[in-house]
Amino acid sequence: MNRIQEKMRSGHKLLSIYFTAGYPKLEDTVPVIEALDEAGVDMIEIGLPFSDPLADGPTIQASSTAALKNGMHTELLFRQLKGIREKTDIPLIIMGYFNPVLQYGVEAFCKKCREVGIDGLILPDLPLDVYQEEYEPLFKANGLLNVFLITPQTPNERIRKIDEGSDGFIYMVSSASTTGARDGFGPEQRAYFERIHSMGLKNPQIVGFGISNADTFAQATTHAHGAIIGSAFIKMLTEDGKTGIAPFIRSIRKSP
Amino acid sequence: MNRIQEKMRSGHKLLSIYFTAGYPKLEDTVPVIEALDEAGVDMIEIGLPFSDPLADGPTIQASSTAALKNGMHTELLFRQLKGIREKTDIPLIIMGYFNPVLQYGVEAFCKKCREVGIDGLILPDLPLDVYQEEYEPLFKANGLLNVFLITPQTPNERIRKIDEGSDGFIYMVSSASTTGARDGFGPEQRAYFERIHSMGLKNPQIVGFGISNADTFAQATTHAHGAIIGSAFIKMLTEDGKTGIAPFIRSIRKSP
Amino acid sequence: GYYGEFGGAFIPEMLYPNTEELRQNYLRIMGEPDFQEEFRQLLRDYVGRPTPLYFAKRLSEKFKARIYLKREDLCHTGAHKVNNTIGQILMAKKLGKSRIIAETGAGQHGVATATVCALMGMECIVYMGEVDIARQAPNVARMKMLGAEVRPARSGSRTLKDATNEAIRDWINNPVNTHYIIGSVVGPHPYPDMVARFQAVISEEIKWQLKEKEGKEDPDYVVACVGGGSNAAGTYYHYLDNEQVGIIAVEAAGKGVDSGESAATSALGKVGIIHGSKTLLMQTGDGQITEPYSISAGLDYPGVGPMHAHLYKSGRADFIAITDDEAMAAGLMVSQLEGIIPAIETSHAFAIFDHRTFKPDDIIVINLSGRGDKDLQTYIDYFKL
Amino acid sequence: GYYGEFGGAFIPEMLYPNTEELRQNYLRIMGEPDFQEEFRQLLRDYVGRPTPLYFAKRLSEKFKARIYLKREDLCHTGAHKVNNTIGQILMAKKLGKSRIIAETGAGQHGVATATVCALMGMECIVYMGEVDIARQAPNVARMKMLGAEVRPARSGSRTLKDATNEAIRDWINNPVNTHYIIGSVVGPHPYPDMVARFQAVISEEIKWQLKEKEGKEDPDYVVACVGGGSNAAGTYYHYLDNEQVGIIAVEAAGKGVDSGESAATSALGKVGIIHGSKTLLMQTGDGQITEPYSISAGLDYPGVGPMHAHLYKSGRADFIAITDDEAMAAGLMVSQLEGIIPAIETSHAFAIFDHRTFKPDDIIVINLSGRGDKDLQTYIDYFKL
Repeated sequence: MNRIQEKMRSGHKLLSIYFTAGYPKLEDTVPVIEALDEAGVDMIEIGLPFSDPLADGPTIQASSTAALKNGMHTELLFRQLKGIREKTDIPLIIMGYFNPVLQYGVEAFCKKCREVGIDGLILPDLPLDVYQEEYEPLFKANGLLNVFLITPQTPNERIRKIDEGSDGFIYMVSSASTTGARDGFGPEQRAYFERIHSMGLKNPQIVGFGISNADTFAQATTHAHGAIIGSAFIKMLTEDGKTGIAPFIRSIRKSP
Repeated sequence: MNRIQEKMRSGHKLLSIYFTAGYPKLEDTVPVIEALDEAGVDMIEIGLPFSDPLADGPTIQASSTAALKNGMHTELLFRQLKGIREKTDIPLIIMGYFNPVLQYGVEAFCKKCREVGIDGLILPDLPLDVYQEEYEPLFKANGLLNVFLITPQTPNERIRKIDEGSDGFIYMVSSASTTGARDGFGPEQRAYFERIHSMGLKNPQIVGFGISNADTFAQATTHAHGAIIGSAFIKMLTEDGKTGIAPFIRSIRKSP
Repeated sequence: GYYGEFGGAFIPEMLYPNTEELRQNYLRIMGEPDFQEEFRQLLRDYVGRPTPLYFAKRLSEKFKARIYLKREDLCHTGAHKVNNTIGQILMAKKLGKSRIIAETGAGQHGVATATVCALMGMECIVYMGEVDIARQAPNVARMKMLGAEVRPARSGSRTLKDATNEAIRDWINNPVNTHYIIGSVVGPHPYPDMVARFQAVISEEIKWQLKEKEGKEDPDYVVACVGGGSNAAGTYYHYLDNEQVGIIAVEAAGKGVDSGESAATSALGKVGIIHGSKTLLMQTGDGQITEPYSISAGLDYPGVGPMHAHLYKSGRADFIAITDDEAMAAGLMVSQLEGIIPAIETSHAFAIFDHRTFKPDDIIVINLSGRGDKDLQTYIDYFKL
Repeated sequence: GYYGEFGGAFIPEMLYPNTEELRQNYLRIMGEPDFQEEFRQLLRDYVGRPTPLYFAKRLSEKFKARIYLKREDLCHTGAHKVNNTIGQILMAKKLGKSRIIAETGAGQHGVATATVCALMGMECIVYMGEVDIARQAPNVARMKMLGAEVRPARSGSRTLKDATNEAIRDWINNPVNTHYIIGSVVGPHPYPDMVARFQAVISEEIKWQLKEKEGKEDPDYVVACVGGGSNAAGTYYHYLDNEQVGIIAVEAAGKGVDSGESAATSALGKVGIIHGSKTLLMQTGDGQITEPYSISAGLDYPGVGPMHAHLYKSGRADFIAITDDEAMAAGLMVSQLEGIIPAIETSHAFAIFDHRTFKPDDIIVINLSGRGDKDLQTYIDYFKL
C-alpha cells in the first residue's frame, strides 16, 4: 500500500503543505521537507518549478521564477531528494506542469520518482484521458498515484469518472480560481463542499486553493478529509524563512 | 498715349527694374522709385506683395513676406504713391497677384491706379480670357495697359492671341522657371529668343526672369526691346541697401 | 471649368501649356475603354473596391435613423485619397509623363501618391511644409519607404498651402516631363472636375449598394467632411442633380467659428483666388491668404473646392461647422459604438447629430473617408489615453 | 483534436468546463445558418471581404513567376486577425457570454478583439505583457479608444506568452460568463481547429478568385509567414489535402537560426506542451519555455500551432527560416515595387525568393497578412528613414 493511501486512512483531518523546490534557496528543498515533517504535517507537495505556471497565482509564480533563477531543474531535484526516505516516511508528492516531465521523459521521470521515494504526482495539465490512454501503466508500475483536480464547475458525471480513475485522493479546488486567489469561503463554496460530500465518492477529497489559516482549514475540512496550503505557506516562507515553519503549522493546527 | 507705349518707341534697349513695395523698409517704396529714376532705368515694376506668390522664386518670396510683415498693404501702397507723378515721369507698372486686386475691388483698384499715375499692370494669374471677358473695359477706361506673359512653352497660336490682346508690351519669360531661377542663357533660350523675334509681333517684347548682370542683359536684349531685372536687384537691395542702386544700374548698363 | 461663379484657371502663363494639355485630353483619355479597364481593375484588385456600405446598427439605434457608413477607411493606404492618385497616375502615363509631383499636408495624399508611383515605377517628389514634416513623421517615413523624395516647403507658414505653392513652382520649372497630382478638388480647371470624376466611384457604389440593402438608390442624406473637398465631391457626385437627396457638408470650426482659430471656410471665407481657382477663401481684408486652424491636419486648408463653394452659395448643401471638441468626442463615440476609429477629419462628420434632427426612417450615408491610425497620437494626447 | 501527434487539450481541470462547452458546441453553432449569415455579412460589410487577390506585376517580373498577393492587409484593423475575432465574438454571443478576454503581443489581435467587442457592446479585457505595452503604445491607445481595458502581464518575460498565461488565469477565475478569444491557431482543442475554420475564408476566396484570373483554382504554391500560424492556416486550409499545391511556411530566424536569438520554432523546437496544446516548442533541455526573438513582434511566439507542427513533421509543408535583415530588405522591396508596405511578419514571406527557385509559369499566392503601419517605427529605425 502506498504511503498516501495509508495516510488517507487516518482518522484526523489531514494537513498537506505545498512548497516550491529550490525556494527560497536552491538547497532549501530537503531542509523544508524535514522541518515540515518535524512540525507534524501529514503530506507534502513538492513543487517542480515551471517557467509558465498558468494555474498558479502570483505567489507561487514568483517562487517558481525564483527557484528557476536559483538553478533548480528536474535532475537536480531528484539529486536533492536522493536519500530522503532515510530521513522521513511522510507521503511526498511532486506537483508540477507536464512539459518538464515530458522533456525528462515520462518513463524516466516515473522511475526516478520511485528511486527517491515519491508517492504520487499532481500534474494539473495532464488530462485524465491522456493519462489513461498513455501513461497509467507507467505510473502504476512505479507505484505512483496520480492525483486529479475537480472544481465547482466540474460536472457530476465527470467527477464520477475522475473518482473512478483515481486511487489516492481527489484534489478538490475550492473555487474557480488560480492558487492563492481567495480569502475565506462563502456560501457558494460551502454548498459545493456539501454537494461533493453527498456524492459519496470512493476517493477521499483534499481541498486546495484559498486555505491560509486555522479558520479556512477548519471550513475546508468540515466534510473533506484534509486540505492543502500552498500560497500562504510560501508567503510565510518568503517573509520568515525556515524558522517560521513550526509556528505556522501550529497556528493552522490550533482549534479555531 | 500711355507712358509705357511712349517708352517702347525709344531706340535703345530698355532696362526695367522690379522691386517689392515696402521693402526693405515699409517707407522705402518711393525712395527706391526715385533712386531708380535717377540711376536712369527706363521702367519700374512695383511689386504688390502677396502671401502666396506662386510664380516667384525664393528671393522675391522673401521680400514679399518681409514687406507684408513691415505692414505693406494695397491701400497703403496707393497712399505712398500719391504724388509720385510730381516727382517722376518714368513708366510705372504694378505687378502682383490677382487676389489682392480682387479684394480691393477691380474697379476701385483701376481707378486708384489712374489717380496716382500708374501706367500698367502685370497680374500673372489673371488669364487672358478672363481679362478680356470681364475687365478689359475697366482697364482701358483707366488708361491702364495690361501686360501678358509668354514662355518657351507657349504655342505660337497663343502668342498671336496674346499679341492681339496686348497694347503695351509682351513680358517674355526667358525660360520655364519661377523668378530668379536660372543663371545665364543657353542655346535653348537663344533659339527661343530668335523664334519669337522672327514672329514679327506687333507688341515689343521685354524679357524677364534670369537677368542678373550686364552679360545676361545683353543676351536677353539681342532681339528683344528690353529686359526686366527682379531677383538680382532685390538681392542687391537686401545686401547693399538703397545706396547700392546707382552702382548696380551702372553695372548693367556698361557694355559687356 | 466653372461651378456657378467658382472655378476657372487663374494661373500664370507658365502653367498654361501644362494645364491646357490636361484640359484638352483628360475627358478623352478617361473615356477610353483601356483607361477605364485599367482604372477599374486597379480600384478592385489594388485599392480593394468596392468598399463596403456598412449599416451601423448601434449608431442607428443611438440616433434613431438608418445610418450607413461608406467604408473608404478600408481603401489601400487608409483613405479615399488613393482613388484619385490611381486615376491620375494612369492619366500621367497616357500623357507620356515620367515624373510626378504632389503636395501634402497631413501626408495622406503624399502617401497615396508615393504608393501609385511605386506601383508604376515613376519618379515621385512630394512637397510638404516643414512644420508638417515635423508633426507627421510616420507619413514622411511611409513616403520614403515607398521610394518617394519628400521636399520641405520652407516658405510662408510652412504648411499645406505653402507645399502647394512649392509644387506649383516645381511644375513651372518642369513643364514638359512632369505631371502634378493634386490631391483634392482644388486648383485650376480641369483639376476639380477631374478629381471629382475619379472620386465619383464612391457615390456610384453607394447607389447600387443601397439599392441592394434598402431597395432604392437614393438615401435621404449624404454626409461628408470638407477640407479641400475630394471625399465630399465623390460622395455627392451622383446625387448632385437629385434634389430629393439632402447634401450635408461638414467643416472644421476648430476652436469655434469666431475664435480666430478655425477652418470653416464657408462661414469665414470670401470669394478669392487660391492655387489657380476662384472659390471661397479665408483671407485678410487685403486679400492675403490666412492660415486656418483645425485639430485635423486634413481640414485646415484655407480654401475649399469650387464645387463646394457653389454648393454653399446656391444653398444646395447644408454646411455645418464642427469644433475640435465635438469632433474628438464623435470620434471616440464611433470607436466605442462601432469598433471603427475614424480619421479626425471624418470624425467631424459624425458630430452632426447634435446639430440636426432626423426622422427614424431617414437613410443617412456618411462617408467614413479615412481611418484614424494616422491620428492616434492626437487622440492619445487629447483623451490622455 | 489532434493533427498527427500534435494538438489535444493539455489543460488544468479548472478549464475543463470552459473548453468542453466550446468543444461540444462550436461545430454545431458554426453550422447554423443564422450564424453563417451574420458571420458572412460582417466579413463583407464590416471587415471588407472579399479581400482582393492582386496580381503583383512588378514582383512577378522581378522574380520571373506569376505572383499573386492575397490582400489581408486591407481588412478592417489592418490584418487577417479580425476574421477570427468576428467569428469568435459571434460564438461567444451564441454561448451566452457577456465578457471577453484576450491576449496580445504586438497588439494586433488585441485591437481586433477590442474592435469586435465595441461592435457588439461587450466588456473586453486584453492582457498584454508589460514590455509589449511599452513598445507598442499606439496599439494600446487603439484598444483604449475602442473601450477595452488593457491589463499588464507582469510575470515571466512580460511578453506574449505571459499575457497568454494571464488570460488563461483570468479564464480560470471567470469560468461562467467569460469567453477567451485566442488570437491564433494555438491553445487547447478546439481553438486551433476553430480559429483555422474562421480563417479558412482566406483560401476559400483564393480558390474562386484564382479561378477568375487564371482559369483554375489551384496555384502551384501558397506562401505564408508563421508565428502562431493563423494567417498561414487560413491560406493553406482548402489546399491541405491537395498535394499538387505546394505549401511554404516562413518562420522568423531573427538574427540567424543558430544565433540564440531566433523564433524559428520548426528548426529549434522540440515536442512540448504550451498553452494547453502539444506542439513544437522552443524550450530548454529541462522543459522550461524559452523566450524567442524576432524583429517582428508577431512572430516571436515560442510555439507554433499544432497544425503547423504536423505540416512540418509530415513534410507536407516546406519551412523556410528568414532573418531579420532578409525580412526588412524584402519589406522595402515590396514597398518600392508594389506600393504596399507590409507588416514585418508578412515581409518574411517575401524573402523566400533567395531561398527557392520557381518556374516562370508557377503561380505563387503569398498571403499579405497585414499592413506595415504598425511597424513604421521599426522600419524607420532600421533604415534610418
